Amino acid sequence: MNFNLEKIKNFSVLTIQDERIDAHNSAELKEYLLDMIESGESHIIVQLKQVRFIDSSGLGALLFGHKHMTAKAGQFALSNIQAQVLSMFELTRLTRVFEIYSDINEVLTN
Amino acid sequence: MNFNLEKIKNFSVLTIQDERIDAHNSAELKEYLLDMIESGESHIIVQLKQVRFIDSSGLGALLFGHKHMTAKAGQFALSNIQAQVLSMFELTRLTRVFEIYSDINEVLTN
Amino acid sequence: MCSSVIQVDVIVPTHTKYLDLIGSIGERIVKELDGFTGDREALAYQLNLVLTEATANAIKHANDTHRKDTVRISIHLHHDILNIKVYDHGQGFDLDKVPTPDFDHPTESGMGLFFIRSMMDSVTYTRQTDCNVLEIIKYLK
Amino acid sequence: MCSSVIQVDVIVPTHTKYLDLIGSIGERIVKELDGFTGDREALAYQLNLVLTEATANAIKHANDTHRKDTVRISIHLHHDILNIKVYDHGQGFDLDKVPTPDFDHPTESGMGLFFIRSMMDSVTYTRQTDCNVLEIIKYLK
Ligand SMILES: Nc1ncnc2c1ncn2[C@@H]1O[C@H](COP(=O)(O)OP(=O)(O)O)[C@@H](O)[C@H]1O
Ligand SMILES: Nc1ncnc2c1ncn2[C@@H]1O[C@H](COP(=O)(O)OP(=O)(O)O)[C@@H](O)[C@H]1O
Repeated sequence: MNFNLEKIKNFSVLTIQDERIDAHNSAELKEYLLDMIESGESHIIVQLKQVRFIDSSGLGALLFGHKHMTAKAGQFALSNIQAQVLSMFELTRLTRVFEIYSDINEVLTN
Repeated sequence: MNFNLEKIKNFSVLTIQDERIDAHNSAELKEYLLDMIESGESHIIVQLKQVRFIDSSGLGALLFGHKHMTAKAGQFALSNIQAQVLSMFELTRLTRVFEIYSDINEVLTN
Repeated sequence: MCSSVIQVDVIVPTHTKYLDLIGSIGERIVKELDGFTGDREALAYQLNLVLTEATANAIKHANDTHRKDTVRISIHLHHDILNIKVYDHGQGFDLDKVPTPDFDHPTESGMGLFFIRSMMDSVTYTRQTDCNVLEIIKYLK
Repeated sequence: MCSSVIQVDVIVPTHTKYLDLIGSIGERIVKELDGFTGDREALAYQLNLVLTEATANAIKHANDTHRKDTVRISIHLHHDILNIKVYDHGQGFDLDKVPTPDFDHPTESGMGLFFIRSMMDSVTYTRQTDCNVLEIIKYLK
């Protein structure tokens, strides 16, 4: 999986650079998120602008990140989710669980 | 097949708006070219910028246009051919038969 | 050869790297649907997802060392009926006993079959003598 | 099920509208090639073209009203060998008698098999009892 990690203000912005998150690369995403959290990041934004497709294991990986982060009282947000991908969050009611922003600047300027 | 026909100077510029020319739509291209020629167009440029794929019947349709036009002492040129598509012309030595321009402005400004 | 309009059979090694290929083929078939008046993009995504989830399950949950390590997926489109079959050689499972996810306490796994069931019209899992088949049907009209 | 790495079998109606689907599936398979060091984009185009030409021939030249009007294409990738088979139910033809195009006097048709032969490593056409098979092989290394 291709990631791009940027520090903007006090946020760690993780941009997923693959079009697809599925059972083939979701374990890698999980590990990457775990590494970030364990190395002390406390404000993570996962930018999904380039992601055209996510499956249940991809949602699972993001849920894993969310749970670990909130357990440490940190912030875990998602931004720029494409319409079809967003409908996966809606179908599983995960829109109620995640902090979701339509644009990354909404988080950064708050 | 989706075409766009524009008159620029004394040229009729036919832009193919499909990514693919194959046995499914080449007959339509042939007919369209025939109609243009029979209606008196004497300087035709076929712009292939958007064409990613051409098969033998597509080359055949263009050859048909070339033959009909030259029989009437008109001009028939091709422009903006993508690399992979151009290699089809090269393999069949059709680069020696057609008047080919890498950019349409080369023809228009001559 | 029956009168199926489109029939695609794919065999790939039991490796998650091929999920993308399987899903993409499903997505590509949606382009060929004549007279489908619904949301084509949504259907393309759904078919991609359903194939991905079903194939991933055959890879993850149905490993079998005695058989060749391949998974077979068949996609039939017959008029307005889309029929998907995913074959596995594992120990099988009881589809009726798979619970709906608890949306108030979401967990990292267990959402795959929920997606398949929500998006498609019929889902069955049958154990046959030499393999198990997950059969998924979607009516396109 | 043999030890083929990837096997895709497609059956479509004998209609040129499906050429794009067949070609696209071929193109998509190229993405899955492990360790192919050549020009992947060129190979993707070539596979798309070869499948398009071979399927178009089965549709154009091998109409048969007695059989079901479908065409079957199979694509096998076994290690570094790519094997394509296109089946038809027509009267058949003699591949060895198909001439190379006369490049000094180009004609509108007759370039399909030339492309297939130029781009692939082996092309054979055999008449079997119930169908004819055009078999195309490409060695990827
Ligand atoms: N092909 C299969 N063979 C055996 N068990 C399966 C198969 N498909 C699904 N299952 C069982 O059904 C459960 C639910 O599957 P699913 O909803 O896809 O979620 P997940 O795969 O994330 O657990 C799996 O955990 C597994 O126990
Ligand atoms: N599947 C087939 N069945 C019968 N004849 C065929 C078949 N494929 C090719 N041919 C014959 O071989 C000739 C050359 O084919 P090809 O090089 O593809 O050019 P084209 O299809 O443009 O004529 C065809 O004109 C046809 O007579």
